[in-house]
Amino acid sequence: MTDVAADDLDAFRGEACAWLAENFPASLRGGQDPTRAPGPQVLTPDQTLWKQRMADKGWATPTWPAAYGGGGLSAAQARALQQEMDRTGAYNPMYGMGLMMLGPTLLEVASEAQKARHIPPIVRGEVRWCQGFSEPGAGSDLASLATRAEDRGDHFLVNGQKTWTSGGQYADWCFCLVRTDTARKHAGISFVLFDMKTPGVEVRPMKLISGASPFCETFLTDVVVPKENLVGPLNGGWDIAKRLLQHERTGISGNAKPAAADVPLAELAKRYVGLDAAGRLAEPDLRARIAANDMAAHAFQLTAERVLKETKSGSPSAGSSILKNAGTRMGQERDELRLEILGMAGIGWEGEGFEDGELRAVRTWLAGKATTIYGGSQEVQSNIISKRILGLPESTQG
Amino acid sequence: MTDVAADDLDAFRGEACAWLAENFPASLRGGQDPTRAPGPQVLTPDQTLWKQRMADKGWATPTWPAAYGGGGLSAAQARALQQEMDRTGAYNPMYGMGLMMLGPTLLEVASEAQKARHIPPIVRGEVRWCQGFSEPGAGSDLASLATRAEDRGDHFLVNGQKTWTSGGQYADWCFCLVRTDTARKHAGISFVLFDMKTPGVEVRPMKLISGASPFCETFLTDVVVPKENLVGPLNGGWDIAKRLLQHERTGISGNAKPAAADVPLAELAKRYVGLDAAGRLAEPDLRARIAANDMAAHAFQLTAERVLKETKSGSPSAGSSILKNAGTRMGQERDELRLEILGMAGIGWEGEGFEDGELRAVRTWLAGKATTIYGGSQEVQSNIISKRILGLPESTQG
Amino acid sequence: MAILTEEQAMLRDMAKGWAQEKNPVAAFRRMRDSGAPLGYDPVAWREMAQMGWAGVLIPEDHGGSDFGYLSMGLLLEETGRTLTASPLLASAVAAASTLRLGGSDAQKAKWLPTIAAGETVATLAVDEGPRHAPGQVALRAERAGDGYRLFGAKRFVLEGEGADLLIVSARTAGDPGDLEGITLFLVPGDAAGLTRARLSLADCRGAADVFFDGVALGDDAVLGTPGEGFALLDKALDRARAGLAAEMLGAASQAFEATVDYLKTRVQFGQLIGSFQALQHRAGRMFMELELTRSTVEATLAAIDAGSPDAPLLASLAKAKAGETFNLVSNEMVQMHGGIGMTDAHDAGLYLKRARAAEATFGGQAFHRDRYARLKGY
Amino acid sequence: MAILTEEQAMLRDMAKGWAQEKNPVAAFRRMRDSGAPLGYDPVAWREMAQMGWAGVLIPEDHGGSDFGYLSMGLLLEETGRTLTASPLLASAVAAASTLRLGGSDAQKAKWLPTIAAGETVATLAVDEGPRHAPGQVALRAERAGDGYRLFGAKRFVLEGEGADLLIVSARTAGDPGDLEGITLFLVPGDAAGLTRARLSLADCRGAADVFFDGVALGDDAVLGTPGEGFALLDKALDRARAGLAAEMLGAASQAFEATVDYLKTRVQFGQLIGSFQALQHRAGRMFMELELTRSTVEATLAAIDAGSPDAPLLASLAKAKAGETFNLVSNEMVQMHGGIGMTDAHDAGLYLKRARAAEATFGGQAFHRDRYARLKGY
Repeated sequence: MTDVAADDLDAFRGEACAWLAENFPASLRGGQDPTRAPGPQVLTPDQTLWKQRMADKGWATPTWPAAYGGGGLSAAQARALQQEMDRTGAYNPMYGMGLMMLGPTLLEVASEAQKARHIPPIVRGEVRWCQGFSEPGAGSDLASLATRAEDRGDHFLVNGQKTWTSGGQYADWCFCLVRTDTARKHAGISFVLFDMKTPGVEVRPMKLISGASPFCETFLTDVVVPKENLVGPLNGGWDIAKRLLQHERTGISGNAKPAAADVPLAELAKRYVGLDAAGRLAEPDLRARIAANDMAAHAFQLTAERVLKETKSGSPSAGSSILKNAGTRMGQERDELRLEILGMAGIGWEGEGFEDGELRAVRTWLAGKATTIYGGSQEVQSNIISKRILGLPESTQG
Repeated sequence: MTDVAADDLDAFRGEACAWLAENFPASLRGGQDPTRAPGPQVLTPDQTLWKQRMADKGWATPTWPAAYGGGGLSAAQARALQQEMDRTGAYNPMYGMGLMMLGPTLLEVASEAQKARHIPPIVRGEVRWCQGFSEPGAGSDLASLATRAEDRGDHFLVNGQKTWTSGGQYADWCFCLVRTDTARKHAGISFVLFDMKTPGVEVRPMKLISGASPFCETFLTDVVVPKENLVGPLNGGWDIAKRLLQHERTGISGNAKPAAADVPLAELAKRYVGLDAAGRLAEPDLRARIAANDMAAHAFQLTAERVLKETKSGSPSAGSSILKNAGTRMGQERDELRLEILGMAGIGWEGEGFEDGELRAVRTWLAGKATTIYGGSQEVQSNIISKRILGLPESTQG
Repeated sequence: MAILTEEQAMLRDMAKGWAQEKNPVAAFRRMRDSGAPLGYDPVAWREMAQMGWAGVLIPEDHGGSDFGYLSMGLLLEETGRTLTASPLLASAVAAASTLRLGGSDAQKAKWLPTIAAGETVATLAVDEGPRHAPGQVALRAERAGDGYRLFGAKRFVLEGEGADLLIVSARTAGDPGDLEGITLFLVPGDAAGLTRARLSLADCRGAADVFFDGVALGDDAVLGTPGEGFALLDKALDRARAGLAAEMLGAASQAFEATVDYLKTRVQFGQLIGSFQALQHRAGRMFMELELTRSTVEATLAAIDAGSPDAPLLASLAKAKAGETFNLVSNEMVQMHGGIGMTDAHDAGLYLKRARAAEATFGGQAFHRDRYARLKGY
Repeated sequence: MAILTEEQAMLRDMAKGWAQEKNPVAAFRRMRDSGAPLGYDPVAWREMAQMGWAGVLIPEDHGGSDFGYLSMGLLLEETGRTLTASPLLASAVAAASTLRLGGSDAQKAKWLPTIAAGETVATLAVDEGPRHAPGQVALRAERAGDGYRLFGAKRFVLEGEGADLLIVSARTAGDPGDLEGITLFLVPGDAAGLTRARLSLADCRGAADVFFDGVALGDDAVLGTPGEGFALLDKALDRARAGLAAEMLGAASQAFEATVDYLKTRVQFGQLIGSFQALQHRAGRMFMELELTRSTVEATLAAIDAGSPDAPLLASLAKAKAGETFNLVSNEMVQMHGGIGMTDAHDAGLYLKRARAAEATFGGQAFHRDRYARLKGY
């Protein structure tokens, strides 16, 4: 699918540059990717065009095999492509769980037929996937999974309830953990795929404290899942899930980076608090804590950069294990400081009397509380660090 | 021994007032109790006189039975006496582990002969006691006690090693836990008393990080302890130790109160940092943290007062369980802030170039690190709160 | 828990019973979901007034019971536990205290009886920006004939949407930031030239911006001495801060208890999560902070009752401590409940939002740290 | 861990081997107990110099290796691990950097070769009070004939007792606190009118107060441009701060590792204490802070090597972060070791004392928070 066969990186870079110049619509240049809203996509003609061209080129999934529509690029070429896209102001129009988590996992463990069927639509951004792992009462603890899949010859009959289904109300397909053996815990779980339009699948959005509903409860009643949709061996779902979750973790600490739209704390404070005669923020107690948070963010960012470099150079990076806790901690502190700066304007909910930025600060703060809970809670991360990295013994008593 | 038989509190108060006026040497008025140095006592003639008079009166141990030389007062009378002493500027010249911990315990559990022998010298401040509980490698965990006492008919032969013997180098007698049954853990421990001059007792002072040596290692080699010195039943020492330790805990959080000689942080900062034009400390970041520590100290003090009131009124006081952790935490923060205020002068060790107050700040900081370790470590206290007060289940795994 | 008189113990038990049984968190949730414009349930408020709660700080000859601040603190603590929204703090504490401390006999006789009966909802209109700064008064009171005309705006006025009486700090001399030259005015809610804009807050309490466009007032509307209003206002604010700290203590206590209960029932990885030592120690930390906070709140209320000169220092201590502790506990409530605590259907989010709103009201932790240090002379 | 060149990796391994095997904490303890007047072991320093460590920041034509700050950071980190006391920071980093940044060809030719050889111990004499304040210069340099005379005192000068060369900030114009009017002087340790008073510090490093009673200097003693010394000094101080942060990172890392080892071997209540989850999470927290600190230290050293304009901001970040982390880790080292950690015979107290001394040197956390905010423009 790619026109580049040679190893010559410079040549590839030139080609990528030329292709982008020709194919990336100038109207989309520079701005943030506008297509990632949680709801259904509504694209402008130029956005549609760009998505189409990237789909044809396979460069939304640059390192995936060309045989399934991917870019077929080497890691070095993919990095060069990203650099060229950054330079051009271009963005990757594809996103979501299919691209980030399921695709890489399927490429590792799925059958040829499954790959041929499911990878190309991911490459082209045509199918939205959701994840059916969590269940009510299970939380971080997937081993107590209760959704059952009964063997009915050519298909499984699935009954149970999933929760925290991210974007379930907009998803086309679901990758799901089901119990296929009740006698064993981890070793009785299988990994299946099903169409969300299958009869018996019902989703109900859950309203969160921030007022948004990014997750659903998903009820499964006599859902027929053809056996061809079992990924990997029967009762082998646990290992697949672990592999898939590794792709998830890296994403969440990225939340620690302020969105471009967010004003830095100090700028916000200059407006709400003002400067003293010496040019310092007029409230020195607040100023010291803003500086402390800026410094924490700076240290976090330097660590993320260091981990990236170390990982690329092939050395093991102990730093990666701390990114999630450090990033989410600092991000939550930042969100709380933002409210403190805003005073009463930091508890506005909606309507007149508040600026958009003020209302967004409140919602961001509330939504951010989830960052220490999902994707491996802060506590689970601490356990992992103390056991896997520091080699401390299993907890037994205290 | 007391001249007051009537219940009339006012009458007693009047009598106490008169007795103090007559007997407390005017030269000692107001100043801090000068007799509590860790080393051997060196008393002025007036201090000796006062000690003698209080010994005769029994009022150093006001509620202990008159039969053993105590004051024989009711709790209400003892409070009135304390108030009169505070008003007069008088102090209690007796102190130490005999008075605070062993005496009350002996009064509860010892034989008549033991009480008759050991209580009067405590009342008169004539015998210094030390505690032989901790052993190397045991720390907070007394159940693994290894010092053995073999039954030799009329005496025990004791061999082993004790550590953290507070004031062991100055003590006359020791109350000590020994193992009299190796087959059982807690139920194999006995509580004995021995003279520190017994052959085979050797003490070696331990130098601490603060440079002081308030504790000793105590080596016991074939030490003969007469059977009459066994307190309570054989193998019943564990319960006695627990009772005794309850008397210890209340004392330590008192360390959170700054000694009268200590300058408040804000006063110290005024000198080392100065004030700005508006009369605030010139370093606002430091100022905010000094205020936070003052507020923590204030909240602690209000809690201590509340607990006292609640306890006196007979209601159970949950607040008492938090005093040690809250007080020691705040005290350690205060000690660290003091160093921060002093800058490089806050790391002086000795000699020229430093003021006495600067050097004391460093030693106080170092010595204070022990407050979260001894008398029930911070972690043990947290376990107690979560299990006994909050009713959380035994820790099992994590 | 402070040592209570028999009267106080009865009051507390009554309040606890009413709040837990008749006005639990579910009642607050219903009020919220109904979009009640006032930010409280008028029926519940009538019940509270009928029990005499609005008159606890009002002298007997003006229809109150004069039970004092420690007693009022018990009511606020118990209703705070269930997040009960009502004008108790704004009207029966903040405004009633200001009138009692600074009002003329005529002013007291006019307003206190209906405040005690819960018929008049009164409030303080203090701040002009989003951050609490009672000395930053720009709202002008201009001399006009025998009286004054007010021009300017007050922001985030508690119960501002429904208040029948507003006690407004206005500038009769000097510039914003000067503590001299501030005068307090009693402004009826229906005064000509007064308009309001309701604010929708995360904690769903009633608040509004209030605009004064030449509101005309007679000399009898002046509360206390003209130009010297700041001292009176500061004293009244301390009473409101102490009351709010009591409410926050109650809310934090219930949030904590709900969390400990959850630790005792929720199973993960085959264990009660309350058996995990790291969570136990964090729970122990919260318990410690709650006990410390209780001491500061009770001492502040008692100091106000005793007329102690320490009351301002203590009020700042209690408000700061309560803010810190309520934030800690409500954050941990969400974290320890995990995903379920993130849902709107669970109460954790309600406590979380209330914590930050209460923190911002009448000065947050940094405001009171600064004030504490100033009062201590450094 | 930064990506190292082959040269750097060799240097690091050499330093690690030497520190752990030839100069472990026990060596520092022996030096301390011997009452070594200089605050370091001259024999060990000679070995370090022979390995070329004193010349890492000095150009090759002046006898150094010019390996750069990242390389010097590796040496400081490894020797910091074992608390090795030496003039490496004061002489080979602080003073050598100042000379290299601001010295004339003649000055460099005169001093750098012997500094690189470890024969000259040089140092910065900056502060005049116990708290780091490089702009608060009162020490006067008066014009006298063809040169200057210095009057005043410097306090807490690192290696001040033994230094052969002092770089002294003096005031040639303006008042204490002004950043203009400061001039740096090269003052030989044996200059007439210079006296010293040795200080005994808790961390047993060499430091002294230095007094200047009319010390006479020629014009050739001026380092850099007269009156504009602060900018040069600040730049040199950032290099010293970065180096000290690297040393602190090393010390904190070893303190942490020793503590984790203890958690894995110490039994209480029939369990390894490392199995207690509350301690595990606290250990995890320390690990996180160490990783964050490492990133800031390495980034700062790399920025200095690259001549990046971010170096001042990063230096403040690294010094503050290292101070915070070293305090946390050394406090936990004592606490987690329990009673044994309180004894002088255990190493925990040595790390604890070093942490506070290093914090106070060249500005603590609050100093650098303030500086960070200033550099960021708020």
